[in-house]
Amino acid sequence: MIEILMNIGFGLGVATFGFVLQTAMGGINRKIAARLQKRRGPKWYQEFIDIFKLLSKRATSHGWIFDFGVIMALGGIIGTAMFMPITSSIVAFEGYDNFFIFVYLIAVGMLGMAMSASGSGNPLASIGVMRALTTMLAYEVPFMVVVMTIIKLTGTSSLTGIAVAQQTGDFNWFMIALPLGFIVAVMSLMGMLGKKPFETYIAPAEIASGPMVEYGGKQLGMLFIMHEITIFIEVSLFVHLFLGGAETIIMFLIKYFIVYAVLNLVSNVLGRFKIDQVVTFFFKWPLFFAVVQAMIAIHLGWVI
Amino acid sequence: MESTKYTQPVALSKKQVDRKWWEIGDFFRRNSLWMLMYCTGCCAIELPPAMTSAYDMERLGMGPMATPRQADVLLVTGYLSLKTLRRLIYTYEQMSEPKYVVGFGSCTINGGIYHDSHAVINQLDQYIPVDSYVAGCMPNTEAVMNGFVDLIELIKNKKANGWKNYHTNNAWYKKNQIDALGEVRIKDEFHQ
Amino acid sequence: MELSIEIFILATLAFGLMAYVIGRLHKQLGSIMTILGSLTIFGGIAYLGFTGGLTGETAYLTFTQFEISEFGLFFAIIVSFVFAMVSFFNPFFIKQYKYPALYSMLFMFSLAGAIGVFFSSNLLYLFFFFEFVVWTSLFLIPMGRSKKAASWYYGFSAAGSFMLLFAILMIYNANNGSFHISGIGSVTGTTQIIVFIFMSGAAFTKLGAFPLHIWLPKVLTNAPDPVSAVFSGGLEKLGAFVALLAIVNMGGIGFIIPSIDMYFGQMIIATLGALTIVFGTLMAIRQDDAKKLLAYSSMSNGGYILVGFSMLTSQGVAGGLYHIVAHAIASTAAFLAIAAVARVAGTTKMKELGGIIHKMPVTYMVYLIAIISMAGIPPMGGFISKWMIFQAVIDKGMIFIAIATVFGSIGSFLYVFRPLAALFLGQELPQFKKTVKEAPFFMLLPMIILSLLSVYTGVLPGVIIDFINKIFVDMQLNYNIVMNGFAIEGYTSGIEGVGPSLLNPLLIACVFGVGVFVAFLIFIVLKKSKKIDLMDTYTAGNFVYTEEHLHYSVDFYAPLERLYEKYIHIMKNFYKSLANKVREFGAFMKYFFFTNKPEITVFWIVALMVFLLWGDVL
Amino acid sequence: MSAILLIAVPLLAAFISILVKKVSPYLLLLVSLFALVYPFFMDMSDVIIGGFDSPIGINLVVNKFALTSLIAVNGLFFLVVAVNIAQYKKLSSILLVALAGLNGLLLTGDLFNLFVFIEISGIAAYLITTTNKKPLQTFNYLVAGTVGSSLYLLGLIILYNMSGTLNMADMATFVEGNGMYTLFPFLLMFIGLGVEAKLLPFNSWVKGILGHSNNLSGAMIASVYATAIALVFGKLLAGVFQIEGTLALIIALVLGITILAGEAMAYASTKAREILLYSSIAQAGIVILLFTVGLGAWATFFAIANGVSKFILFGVVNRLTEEVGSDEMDQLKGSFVNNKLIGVSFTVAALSILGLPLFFGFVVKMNSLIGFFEPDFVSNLPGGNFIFPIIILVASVIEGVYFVKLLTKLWYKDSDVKVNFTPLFKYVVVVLAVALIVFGLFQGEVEELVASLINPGGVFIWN
Repeated sequence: MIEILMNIGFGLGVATFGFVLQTAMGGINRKIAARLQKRRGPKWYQEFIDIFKLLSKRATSHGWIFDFGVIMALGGIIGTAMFMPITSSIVAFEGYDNFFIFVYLIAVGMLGMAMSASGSGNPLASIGVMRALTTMLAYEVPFMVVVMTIIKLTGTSSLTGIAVAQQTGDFNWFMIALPLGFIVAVMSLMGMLGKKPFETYIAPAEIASGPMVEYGGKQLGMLFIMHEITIFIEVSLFVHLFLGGAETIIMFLIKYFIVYAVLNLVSNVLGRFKIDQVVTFFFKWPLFFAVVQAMIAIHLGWVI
Repeated sequence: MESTKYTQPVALSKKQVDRKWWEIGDFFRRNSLWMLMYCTGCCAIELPPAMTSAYDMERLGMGPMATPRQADVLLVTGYLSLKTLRRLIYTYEQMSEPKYVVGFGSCTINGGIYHDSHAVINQLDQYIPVDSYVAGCMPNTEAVMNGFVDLIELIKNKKANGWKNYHTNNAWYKKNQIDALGEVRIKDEFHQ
Repeated sequence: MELSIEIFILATLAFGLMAYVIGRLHKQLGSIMTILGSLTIFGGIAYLGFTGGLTGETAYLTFTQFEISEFGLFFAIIVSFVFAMVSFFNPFFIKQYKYPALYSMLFMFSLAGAIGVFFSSNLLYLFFFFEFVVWTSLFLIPMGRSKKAASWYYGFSAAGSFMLLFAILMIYNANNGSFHISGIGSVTGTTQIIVFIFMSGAAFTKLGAFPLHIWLPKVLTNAPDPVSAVFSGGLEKLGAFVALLAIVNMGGIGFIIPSIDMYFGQMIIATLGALTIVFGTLMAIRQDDAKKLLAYSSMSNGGYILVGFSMLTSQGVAGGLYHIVAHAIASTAAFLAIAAVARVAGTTKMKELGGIIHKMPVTYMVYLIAIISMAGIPPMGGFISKWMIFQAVIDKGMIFIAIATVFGSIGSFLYVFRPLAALFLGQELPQFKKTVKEAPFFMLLPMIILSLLSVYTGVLPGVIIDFINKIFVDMQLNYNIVMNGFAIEGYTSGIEGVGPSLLNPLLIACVFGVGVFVAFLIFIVLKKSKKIDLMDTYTAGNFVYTEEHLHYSVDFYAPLERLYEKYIHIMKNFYKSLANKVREFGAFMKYFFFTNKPEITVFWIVALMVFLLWGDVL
Repeated sequence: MSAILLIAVPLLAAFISILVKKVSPYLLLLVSLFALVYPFFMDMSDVIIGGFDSPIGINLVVNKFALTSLIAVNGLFFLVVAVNIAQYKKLSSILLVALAGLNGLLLTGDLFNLFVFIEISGIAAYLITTTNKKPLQTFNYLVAGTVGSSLYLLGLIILYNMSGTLNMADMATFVEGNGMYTLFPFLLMFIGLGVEAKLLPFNSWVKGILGHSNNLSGAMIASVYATAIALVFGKLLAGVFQIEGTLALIIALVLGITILAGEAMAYASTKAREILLYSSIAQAGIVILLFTVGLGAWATFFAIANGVSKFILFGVVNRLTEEVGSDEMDQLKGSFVNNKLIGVSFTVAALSILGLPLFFGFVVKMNSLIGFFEPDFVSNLPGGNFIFPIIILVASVIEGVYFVKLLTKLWYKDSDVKVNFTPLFKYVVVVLAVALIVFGLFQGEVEELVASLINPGGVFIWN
């Protein structure tokens, strides 16, 4: 019992770590982007300020489902983050860091947010949710195919298991071992993070930030926290799956930073797709590459 | 010499606690001002340079936001016709508190070059509380930035209380609004 | 206590007759009989089944034989449970039907037929009950919205059951005139392939799998609301039963494809199952009718069952079986929730509905839990089955099947959200502000039970996994699912040093609970928010006073739908043109042979004679 | 007691009825009741007529098959007559002749005698169909029927020339020895009977007759005559001729097309009577197919089950048509809403034809199909054991679709059609429907009954 409570405490620690890490990372990357545009940029801790400011404001609520959805969203994401390994040894629930838990438990959070947004009664929110879900359908399929290839190769769907398989030298880092798959995964990750060119569902000027249109104050703050943790989960997934995980926490931070920064830089120079372009894009080349990669790796056994 | 003896800390009253929290909140609020830009007037042209690399308002923690619910500051950039006033008030009332208003250009102060137009209001302050004005026709970008810094100072000094005034003097504001707008007969412009 | 299964069948029939007689006198009372009846049957079968008190002796129905098998019990419990839950809805809907007493009777009769199917050890009488279910359920359908659905249903069902019959007769022929169910496994050679094809065909029709799915959406949309729930949760599972017999029981069919270690026959089934998933998903996404949407979702979930079975691994088959449970519970709950809405709102079209949640919060929660399960999200039952099926598919390394399963899984997220957003959430439309109110207690009761079960199956899978293991033993299959405490130990690792990946649903549920608790804490300590009206929403400064204008429910996924809307009617058109071809053939024959001239007859006689004389006969 | 009474009494009664017109309906009822009851007390022995022994003289064969057929046909005949006689008193004598002819058909053991009875019953049938008030159609029927029986006669003459016998049993031995040469005459006879039995290209008369039938003629032709002719056909196919090789191929083709086309035509129809008549074409095809492949025992019952069902279906539809004035399905919709009892019986009959469980049709259809799959069953038709079950099953699917369409239209549409059925008709229809259910439930008993038609060798025999 005590052990489980300890684990849960540990897990909450991981979630908090993720939040802090990603929020700081977000601030730093805003700074980097600003430098790229010859600006000074905000303080590195600007994102913290933003979130705490939102939490301090007096919000409006559109009924119980509006609030309930937000709680469910944040709860689901915190729950998901609690399973996330940071290094191969720092895992809250050892042996239970199954890949599918992340894919599906994260969906609870998404569902909560979608529900809450629709509950606000604003059509723009529903449109945003529609776009978010459509985008999800697009990026998730090629990504899952690549991950399935990895799971098939390593024979485990445990995230640390996959990371360890790369560290012990059974496989190269999968970004090298499965180069095509890696490219697909990068594109999918950009979709997951809602970075340009796939940020169709936020589209501030077009549909007034989509799902978030009716949020302000603490609900928005909680959604920001949720968003930060979601990014933490997704980027960490990527690190563990393709970059060989991390032996030490320092390595994790470095890899995490590189992945996030690179994606950020890429997204900063791109425009935005239309929603049906997103779908056709993902179902064209990334899916094709993912399938080719899977064929090569599974049926031909050519893994570098 | 001060005594090193341990003294029981004085329990703060609820009011004091609230005040402390408020001050902490104020710190966050003034360092993260999200704007809602009501760009009906010509002064809006000053915002792009303020946002981009020349003046970079993001270093103050400011940024544009999409909807009134998310925003903290309402920027009224210039003259305001009666038709748009309705929408401005509607939008202002949708913002979550605490909320601030910055008026741009002379139009929001005294009507500016439109002061004698039947379709334009002259003093924004009559209808919604304005915390900070940026004077000029049009004001240059430094002035705009200065206006924002002023607002930050005001928040720091707890003087940006427009939103509180709107509550306390609500009847007065409402009266002015109705006087200006007259009786609104239309229910919905497009689908009557 | 020991009771024979035939007692249950006879009792169900007797209940049906009683329901009819009483129903003639008083409509509601008759339908209350269906509640009593199906509850009794469910309780009896479940209790005796678990305590081993069920026997297959026949004293009255001597023409057939019954055997109590674990898988029969499994299906019987699920289906009778679905009937029992749905029966609570009958009294509230009975007034809408043209023949209320008949409805109650046929409702019970189809339950009797279904139980008969699951326990018959004589294949011929398995078919007997199979057909019995077809015609008893057939007359339930036209009591709903459309009369045409019935003939579609009959056409496909008859095709399916005759395929089953043909397979059974082949088995009979191959097994030296024995109709025993064990004969399915002992056919060999070409016969085996034919039997496999036809039995799978039967399973496909009943399950509504591609390409024999056309009837399913039609029936589920147009049948009376409770009947739709019965079909989706209960009667469709007859197809799963046949699929289990055909795909799993018969073992691998055809040659082995080496690179993925799959039999060719199973590969075909898996491919069709995958297509079912994709088609069902794509079609569900574009529906406007909530019932039709759920109908297509049923179809797509049927595809998961087929994919699971066809993997022929512990996890695949267990996943398929688990999915039967999870989907039966979830889809029944979803259909019932929609039925509850339809009862008060009078429609299931999403574009006409909105904001029902404000008056029917419990129904909403039931629907929410159901769709979470259907979308395969923890902590509900659907997650566990989908997880197992995923693992099995990956284990085989079948990429295209994997794509389909993933697509269906994410896609299900899209379509189940649609009614949630358009029907329950969004603006509260004025026409429902007064008329709509929460369903009465006896309608909520089954829905709540189903929701709790959805959660239960998603948190503590142990009981069902044990049951599935028993089925494996009973069917002499070399499969097993290992439970490690509360966790399912699914995937055994091939690499040293890496432990197998466990799935502990209880842990997931707990962690999720902790997460929600933390989020709730954050929410509650912060400043209370101001409650505002739904119409007070951001409209870019515009004044909008009509709820409809702020309610986005028409063409929800229009951008996505545009991408494939050209291709959606392919199968339907195929069957329609098939029907037209038959009609044309008939018209052609009529034209040629049935004029009002006897000369035609004489001509044909002469023609035939000439043909024969000219040919090699003489 | 002699089987000859079954033929003689009706004929005698027919003469009497011409003399005393007033009592004729009662006479008819009495005689047909007698014909129904009498077979139960008959001895199982051949009856020789005219003092000559069987190969030379004419004989009547009384065996289980004949008895079963007699009971079924006479039973249906009695019911048809009982229900309709009040309306068609004038036809009493003709109906008596028809009864004599039908009994003769089922009893006779002589091929020429069979022709005589075909003619007798045929003429009676033409006269019965005059009540349709469609003289042209009756004329067509007359022509087609006459051509058919002439062909039969032609075939018989050739056979007689070759074998020198007209006796069926004798002929059977002859045919067995000279299979090759009997093909042509057999084919002529097949076509001749095919006209009456509604097989496909020879059945153009059916639409004219049944498509405009009334209460009497519909039930009489579709139910009584159809059953009788099918059974006679069966008698010949099972007892006299063995079919194989090319001939079998042709017959199989004709039968297969009959079945499928019949169902397709019914599917393409929108008139209730047309649907039923085309469906009965298909059913006739199936029955004769079963006889052809040697599943005669079940074929007998198939024919009977079909006869009973068709009695109900045609009876009800004709009555509805009479009242509504049209037999378009759309006009009839909702007819059963106010006539539930009739509706239920109609539904039972329809479901029985579809071969759905609980009803007689299921038992019959199922066992017929099982017959194809018995491990020791060898089909004499090309395509082995599998093609024909598939044809039957496909046909059943199509059949199901249009029957279900018909049923849902009749039951579930709203309408104010109110049709009065006479209590007697209601009673008869309900009793028959109950019979269909009872026979459907007690399958074991039915199977025993059928088994009695099969001799220990497992082959269906007619003598």
